[in-house]
Amino acid sequence: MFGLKSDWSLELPERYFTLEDYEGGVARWCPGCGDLAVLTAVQKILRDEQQPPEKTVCVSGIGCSSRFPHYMHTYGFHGLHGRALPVACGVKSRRPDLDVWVATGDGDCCSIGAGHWIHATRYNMDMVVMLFDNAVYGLTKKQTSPTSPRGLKTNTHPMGSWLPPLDPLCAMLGFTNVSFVAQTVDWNPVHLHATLREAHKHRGMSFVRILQRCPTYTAAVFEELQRDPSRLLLLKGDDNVAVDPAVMKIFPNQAEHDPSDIGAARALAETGSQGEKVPVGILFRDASRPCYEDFTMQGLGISAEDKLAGLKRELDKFAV
Amino acid sequence: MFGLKSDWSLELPERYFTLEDYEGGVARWCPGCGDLAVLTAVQKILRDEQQPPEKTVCVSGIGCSSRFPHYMHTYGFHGLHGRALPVACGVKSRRPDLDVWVATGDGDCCSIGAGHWIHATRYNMDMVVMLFDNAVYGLTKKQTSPTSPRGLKTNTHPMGSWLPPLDPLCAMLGFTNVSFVAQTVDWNPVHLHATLREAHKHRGMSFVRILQRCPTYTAAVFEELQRDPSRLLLLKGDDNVAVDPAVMKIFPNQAEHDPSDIGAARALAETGSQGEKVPVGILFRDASRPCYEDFTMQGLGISAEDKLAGLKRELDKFAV
Amino acid sequence: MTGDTGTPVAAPLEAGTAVRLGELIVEIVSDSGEGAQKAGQALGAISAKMGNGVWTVEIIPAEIKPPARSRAGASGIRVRIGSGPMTNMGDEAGLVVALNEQVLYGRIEQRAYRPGTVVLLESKWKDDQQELIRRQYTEAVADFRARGLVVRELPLEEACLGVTSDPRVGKNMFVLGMLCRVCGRALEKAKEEVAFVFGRKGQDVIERNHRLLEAGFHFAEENVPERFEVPPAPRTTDLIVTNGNQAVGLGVMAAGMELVAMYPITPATSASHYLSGAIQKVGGVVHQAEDEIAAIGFAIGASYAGKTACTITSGPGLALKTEFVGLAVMAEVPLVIVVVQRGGPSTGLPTKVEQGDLLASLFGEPGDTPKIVMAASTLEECLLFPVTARRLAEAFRTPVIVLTDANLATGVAPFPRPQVTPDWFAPPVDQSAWDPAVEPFAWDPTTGISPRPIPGQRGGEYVLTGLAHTRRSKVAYDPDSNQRGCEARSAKLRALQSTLRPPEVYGDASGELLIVGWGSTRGAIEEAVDRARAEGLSVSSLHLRFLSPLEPGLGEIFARFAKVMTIEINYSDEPDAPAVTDENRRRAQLATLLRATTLVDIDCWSNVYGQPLQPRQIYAEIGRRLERGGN
Amino acid sequence: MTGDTGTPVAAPLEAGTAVRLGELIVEIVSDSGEGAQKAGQALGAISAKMGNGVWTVEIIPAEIKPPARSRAGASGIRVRIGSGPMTNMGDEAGLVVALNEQVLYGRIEQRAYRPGTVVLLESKWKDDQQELIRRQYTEAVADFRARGLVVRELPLEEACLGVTSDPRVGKNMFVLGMLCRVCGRALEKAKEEVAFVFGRKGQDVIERNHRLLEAGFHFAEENVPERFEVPPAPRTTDLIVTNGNQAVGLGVMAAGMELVAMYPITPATSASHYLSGAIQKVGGVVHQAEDEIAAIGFAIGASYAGKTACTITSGPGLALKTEFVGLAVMAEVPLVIVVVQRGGPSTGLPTKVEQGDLLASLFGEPGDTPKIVMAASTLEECLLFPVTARRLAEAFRTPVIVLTDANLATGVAPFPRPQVTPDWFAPPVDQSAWDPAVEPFAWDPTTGISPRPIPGQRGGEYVLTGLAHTRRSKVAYDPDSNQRGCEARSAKLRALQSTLRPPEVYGDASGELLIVGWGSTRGAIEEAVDRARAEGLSVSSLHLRFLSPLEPGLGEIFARFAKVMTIEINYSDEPDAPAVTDENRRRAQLATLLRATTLVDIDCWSNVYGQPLQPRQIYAEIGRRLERGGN
Ligand SMILES: Cc1ncc(C[n+]2csc(CCOP(=O)(O)OP(=O)(O)O)c2C)c(N)n1
Ligand SMILES: Cc1ncc(C[n+]2csc(CCOP(=O)(O)OP(=O)(O)O)c2C)c(N)n1
Ligand code: SF4
Ligand code: SF4
Ligand SMILES: [Mg+2]
Ligand SMILES: [Mg+2]
Repeated sequence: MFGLKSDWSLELPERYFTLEDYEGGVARWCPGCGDLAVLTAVQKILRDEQQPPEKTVCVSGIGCSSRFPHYMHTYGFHGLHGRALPVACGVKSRRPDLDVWVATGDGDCCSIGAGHWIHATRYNMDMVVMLFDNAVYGLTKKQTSPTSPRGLKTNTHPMGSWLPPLDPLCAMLGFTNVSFVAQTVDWNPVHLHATLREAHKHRGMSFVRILQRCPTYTAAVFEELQRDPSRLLLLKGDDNVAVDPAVMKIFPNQAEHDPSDIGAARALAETGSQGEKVPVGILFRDASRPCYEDFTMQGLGISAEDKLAGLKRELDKFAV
Repeated sequence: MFGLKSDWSLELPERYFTLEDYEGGVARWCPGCGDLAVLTAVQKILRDEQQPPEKTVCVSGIGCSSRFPHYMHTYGFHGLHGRALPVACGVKSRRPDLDVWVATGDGDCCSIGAGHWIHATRYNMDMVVMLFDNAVYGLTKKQTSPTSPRGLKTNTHPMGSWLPPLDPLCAMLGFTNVSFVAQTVDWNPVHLHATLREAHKHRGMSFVRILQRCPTYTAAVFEELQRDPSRLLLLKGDDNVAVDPAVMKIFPNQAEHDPSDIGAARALAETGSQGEKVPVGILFRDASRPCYEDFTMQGLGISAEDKLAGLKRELDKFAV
Repeated sequence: MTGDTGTPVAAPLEAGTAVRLGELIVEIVSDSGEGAQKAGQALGAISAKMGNGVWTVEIIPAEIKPPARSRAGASGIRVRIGSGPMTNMGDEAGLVVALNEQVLYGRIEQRAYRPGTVVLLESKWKDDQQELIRRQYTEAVADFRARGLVVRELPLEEACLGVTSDPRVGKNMFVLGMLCRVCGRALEKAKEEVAFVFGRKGQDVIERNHRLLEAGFHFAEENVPERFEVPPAPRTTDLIVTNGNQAVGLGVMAAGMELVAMYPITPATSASHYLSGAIQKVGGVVHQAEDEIAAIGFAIGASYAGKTACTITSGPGLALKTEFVGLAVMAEVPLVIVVVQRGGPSTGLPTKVEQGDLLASLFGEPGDTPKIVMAASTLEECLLFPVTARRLAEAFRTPVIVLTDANLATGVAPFPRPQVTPDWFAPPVDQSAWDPAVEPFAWDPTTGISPRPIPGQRGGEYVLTGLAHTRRSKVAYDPDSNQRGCEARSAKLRALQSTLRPPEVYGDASGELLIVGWGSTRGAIEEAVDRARAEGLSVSSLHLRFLSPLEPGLGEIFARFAKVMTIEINYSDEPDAPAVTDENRRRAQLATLLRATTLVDIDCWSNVYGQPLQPRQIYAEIGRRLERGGN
Repeated sequence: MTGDTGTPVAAPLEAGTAVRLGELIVEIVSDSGEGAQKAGQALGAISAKMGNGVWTVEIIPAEIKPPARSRAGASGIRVRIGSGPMTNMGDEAGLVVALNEQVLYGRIEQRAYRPGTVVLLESKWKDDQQELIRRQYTEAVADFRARGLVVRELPLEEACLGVTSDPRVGKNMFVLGMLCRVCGRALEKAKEEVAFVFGRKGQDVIERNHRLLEAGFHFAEENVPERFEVPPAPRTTDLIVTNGNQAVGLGVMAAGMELVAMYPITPATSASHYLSGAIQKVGGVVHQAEDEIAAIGFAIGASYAGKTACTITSGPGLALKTEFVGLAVMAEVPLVIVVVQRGGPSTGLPTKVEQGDLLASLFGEPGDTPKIVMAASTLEECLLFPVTARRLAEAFRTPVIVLTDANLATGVAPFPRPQVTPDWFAPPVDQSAWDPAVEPFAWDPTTGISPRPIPGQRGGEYVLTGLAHTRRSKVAYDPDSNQRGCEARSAKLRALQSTLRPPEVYGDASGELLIVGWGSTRGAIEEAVDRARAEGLSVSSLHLRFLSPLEPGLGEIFARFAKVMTIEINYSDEPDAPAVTDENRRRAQLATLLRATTLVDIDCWSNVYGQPLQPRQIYAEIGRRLERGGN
């Protein structure tokens, strides 16, 4: 496939990976921070799928959540604030063999990185994008983020944030070539794990917004949601996230949802954006959308002789 | 209102403005370029509304369409590629008395400026944003733009552009706090004028995507649409763009559409994005959405004495 | 700078009379959340009110909630108390209260102490349930003593228990009480301060804290043999106490700027935090933009519309603003850009200090982009420079970069209260008619300055552009216009320079060694120079406030010294490092700039440890340089 | 550089024998869309095939479709033909075909001609229907003559009518035929070239064009008295003909880079255009990103994953990439950044030349960001430097900036065909196991170099970060790591410099005046030096290819000359401008850099007219400087 011969070596001895093989040192988030649950979920998925650590690349921007790669024992790229997606796409562009995970915050993705977010969605390269949405700038100590609820008192809006919060799901569902949009919550490890697993299975950019608790700065925002699960709406159905009945019981509100229906997905997102019936599960999935690596991989791994011949033909065109 | 006293002078003598009062020298677009029609339409609207030229500011980025301010005899800001919106918002932030028009291209707005586009929509400041969508980079001589149709042969995609085109309407309708979205075509001056007039009347960010002919680089893209008006869908209704019956007759396809229905608006945009029944008219309008200048104007024009007193109180807090 | 800086803190004495000192540096270190900062701030405030010079700086861990008892988690405060004004955080501390031994290690790594430093150490860990902790503690105490620290093991938590049921909450006030006794601060003053700080929380809280203060004071009487005294100096002017970022915020307001557009970034953000809560009182607003590019674009839009605005950022943000800075220079948009420098390059050391953005400020933009660059060297200048910068920005129709750094941003000290008058404020936007005969870029041939039409001014309609343009602001297709525009913009720096005075030399006007500095290092450099001069060394210093244009007369001043060197907090190759030669050595940023301008062989001493320079280090370097002699 | 550059083009002679010249500069100017460029390219190709040296450059108006008959709309081509290799566009043209008089004015404004230049002018405007045009034409012809131009008014369109029914389409080939006669080019060669160029369009088209060629040739025989001859020189090597951007594209492919990430920007885009159509043939791809930030981010991602990539841009794009360049330096990601410089600052003069991005390339990023910066000075170097740059980027694990400019980008000339061997290509990505004992930043203490693990390499897992980090790439909280990292990155420049040779002086190794240049001005400077030396002036020149690190030995070389000055296309204050002093003068960019490094009092001569420097201007400046003497 794509003549990968010269660049890849074969996987030699049989290896079996345990959870520890993916652990990269003690995570230094605050006690109770939702980021930790996501870390654990991803490590489990990699273990379950026996993904070699060296074939996995975690890419992030800057923020509390963007420390994610440091706590994984895989390759990682902890780059610039807002720029996780271009880097991740670049990694994938000529290395389709690598399994790419992106960790990005609500500021990182939806504020400074918003332009890349639209376009990475359009490129739809095969990777999982985890939006750690804690509705605040954590690392820089409590400034308003685009997803901060109106009235949230922050250091930049001591009288309460003024603008209506950006809804990442509504936005995603308007971006061209969107292929996978899901939402989950950090405090339900089963649903979180199952959602990320579906995201990982999907070919294309799988966008998962994770409602992530930040007990340090936005405790109130999520406490309420967590206390009152009736504010959530569990999406279910053959094509949706499957969790076991015990977990399903936690959700008083449930709805059948077919992720191939973008109109329905938008309607769900719209209602959720009003703070009611916040949907959890897969809102949209379309595996048929083009993936940009099918373009960027062209000529991957051609031999040096073929390169040389191609170059000579090209130089001939300019010969006097 | 807002104590504008110290910053504003009164309008003294009665003035009557003619079209020429808004004309800023010979426009240097290619013959047949759709930009010219937009220029004329805007000049007419200003004349009709007797808007003083010195109270009008046209802000743009870089591109053929971004030359717009140079051809107006008003204040203008021809800034950086992709950055028209932040500048325009800054102008408005403390000068609500100025009438702000933004001219931006599909590259300017939807590619390099995409992050600002999302956020300016969210700020929803009172201005008209005209997206000159010619589906190509004009000024730099024919590169693929985000809105280029698949397969368009450009200098950066000589075998045809590969990605599906970004649909600015679908995107806008997913952005938080969107308050006005319309579409029109440069080759129907009546509809163009009427749409822009509605946009100008609306308080908030009025986004108008103008399908704009670029005979030099994308002649084929628009010729077809222009030749076959049945590919368009005229939106009509009490709350929509009103044009006279002679003009309406040109559109074989028409539909009643209530711009307050965002779900319907999204459905129309979605169909249009497939290249069928491309809607023209107002897709969405909601005059009740918050405008950020109501926040940024705080304390506008307070007197020097009040400033001094405020500052003294503030210094007292730090006194030893 | 202080009356008595030559005297380092005395080694601890036997109990009895207090040791009189010219200055004393006290630290309180703990896990985060233990209230050390509140206690230290109170100590600083009390001292300032007693008439002492004070410099306070918080010790903030890089992480938000680091694990307890970790070295990297050391949190707390340093308070430097002196008889005269204090301009920097000083050398090693003389006294430290540490609530566990690990955080003390964190500070030892930062070189905060020296042999002889008195450590008042919480001793409860000795009997901790966990064996590991008990062992860590015991080993550490032995190690501390081996390092020459004077350790007093004290059961602080236990001692609090008599007064409060939850010692973790009250311990900081107990510590403050102890310090009042040990540092010779009046207990009454401390009570007043506590009453003021906790005023809103009600009488109960105040009283509990008063009891803790007293308990701490008496505990120290009985258990701590050391006692110090730092006599105050008489104060003549009204003072205010702020950190550098608050000072910047006050300066922005005092300049009458109505718009601050920013994107959060450490260590600049706290200036915006302060402004977000305050600026509406003087009729302004803080806009938190979606990114740094939008922030400067928004500010430029507001300025174009007549409201000189400012944007506040740090290195990575400055990098993103590069293109817009170029536009502001080219299209002559007044703008104040405050850059609170942090450790770099790249994301670097976000909470640490560096002076690494000088050359980027001067030369960061493609093409020729003359702009004004100033650097604040004191907290007072943090307040005053935004005011000056706004005036210069408008007078010269150009962006002005004001550099400060993490050291100033977090340092707290009293300084003279500014006597603001209404002419400090930006005047109201001119909306009178404009004479259309006056072009929008009617460059004065000598100064390059041109008056600026503001939207709303009838007859002044023009289109600003970043393209090469004529005096009429028309896009220029001819070859000459670009040259003319560049000349005009360059002339502005010349014109400004001609209004500046040569900088004053600190110390003798000639001699063996001249140290040139800029920015936050001033206090430390001058202190070191004082110390060296007191020992008869022939050294003077010079501190630059303008970096672009440079202050005039430098060449002449430099010529009067045998050696000239810069001292900076940014990178330079060590002259003695392997394979470094005079030819290939990469020098510190100001040194590079001054060499190009003056052709004087200017040496440099600099590093990027992320720490403010201590007077003692500079003093030692002066000695080394003078010894080495020659060049 | 040419065998005979001392001889300027002779003034026109009476008809009869052809004048033998060492070189001849021909221009064709017209409204855009009249095919002037095609004709000129053919003239260049014919000349190259005849063995002449050739430099061709297109004249492109700033607007896409400027109005007809407008000065700013002048479109066309300049072809410089010489006996030896041609390295630049030369001085004023000796011969010009102008299809209307207004576009000729456009070029006169650009100082393209001199008294004596022969103008073959379309005369149809004399009888135009519009009175305005008739008047414009007549007045212009008189004016041209008054300026000393030798104007031949020729009814070109009418003459074409005999051969073609649509002269606007065929006139360019008619002009080519004329020029073959006037410039002594063989008609047969022209026919071959035309047959080749129009090959795909069928025999009919070819024949029509052949008829036009012949008609033009005969028309000139009868109507143009001038005839020139530029004898060819024997050619030894295989040659290719490209412009600088195509050369960059070929270089990127010859380097084996698989990924080019770009965002369109003049004048860099055409390199990407070329690559977009070609790179897939060597197994690569061009990614057009959503903006410049994303472009460099994408390239950095690919490079992190083992595929050394490149990004191509111009000034405003470089400004946007600033933050990512800093990351690439800090985290040591190999990357090639080609910057095709244009007029600045800001949007500036997008289609015009400047060398204004030197200091931004060196110092643009906050913090210390040592990186390699090279500048191509010839078309051949445009091809070779990306190859070198990729190697250096990988060997030193750092970004490398390759500077070219609009002058090189648009210049077309033959140069030796590179003999590419497979070792020019990037090797396949190493996926063998990594020894986990080797840290991801195992900095060599002397060179700063460390081997780099690539994703997929088992045992090499690490997390790249832009924060200060340890050798293990762990976020560093201690003060030392940052200093150590900075030292290692700085050492790399030292290590590279130690492998470079001192640059060669062009001309005598010592003397009165040394001119130092960099980038595209090399050909013009060396031509001017030749001319001056031929007249006995004591002048030499030196051209720098490496700007960071600088090539070694400069101080020593400079010391051998009484005066050293740089010549650059960027801004500097004129030394004689009002109020400019030696102290306040703002100097050109290379001069600033070299003064800081060598402390030699380096003068400069530079401007920002957006035009390539002409040998004659430089020659004149040499004269002035030597006359002025002293300093
Ligand atoms: C260019 C740049 N601008 C600003 C910053 C400062 N900064 C670091 S993280 C951050 C926001 C973090 O918020 P979010 O992305 O929501 O992540 P969280 O910390 O909440 O997980 C900011 C503004 C930076 N590092 N770089
Ligand atoms: C930072 C920067 N990048 C790139 C460019 C080059 N550039 C100028 S206009 C343009 C795109 C124009 O396309 P569009 O916005 O669609 O406007 P149009 O010309 O089609 O009206 C580009 C890439 C620039 N001027 N600045
Ligand atoms: S500040 Fe919030 S998001 Fe950051 S680590 Fe702490 S809890 Fe988590
Ligand atoms: S290139 Fe296209 S968009 Fe630009 S001026 Fe010409 S027709 Fe208009
Ligand atoms: Mg967040
Ligand atoms: Mg366009």
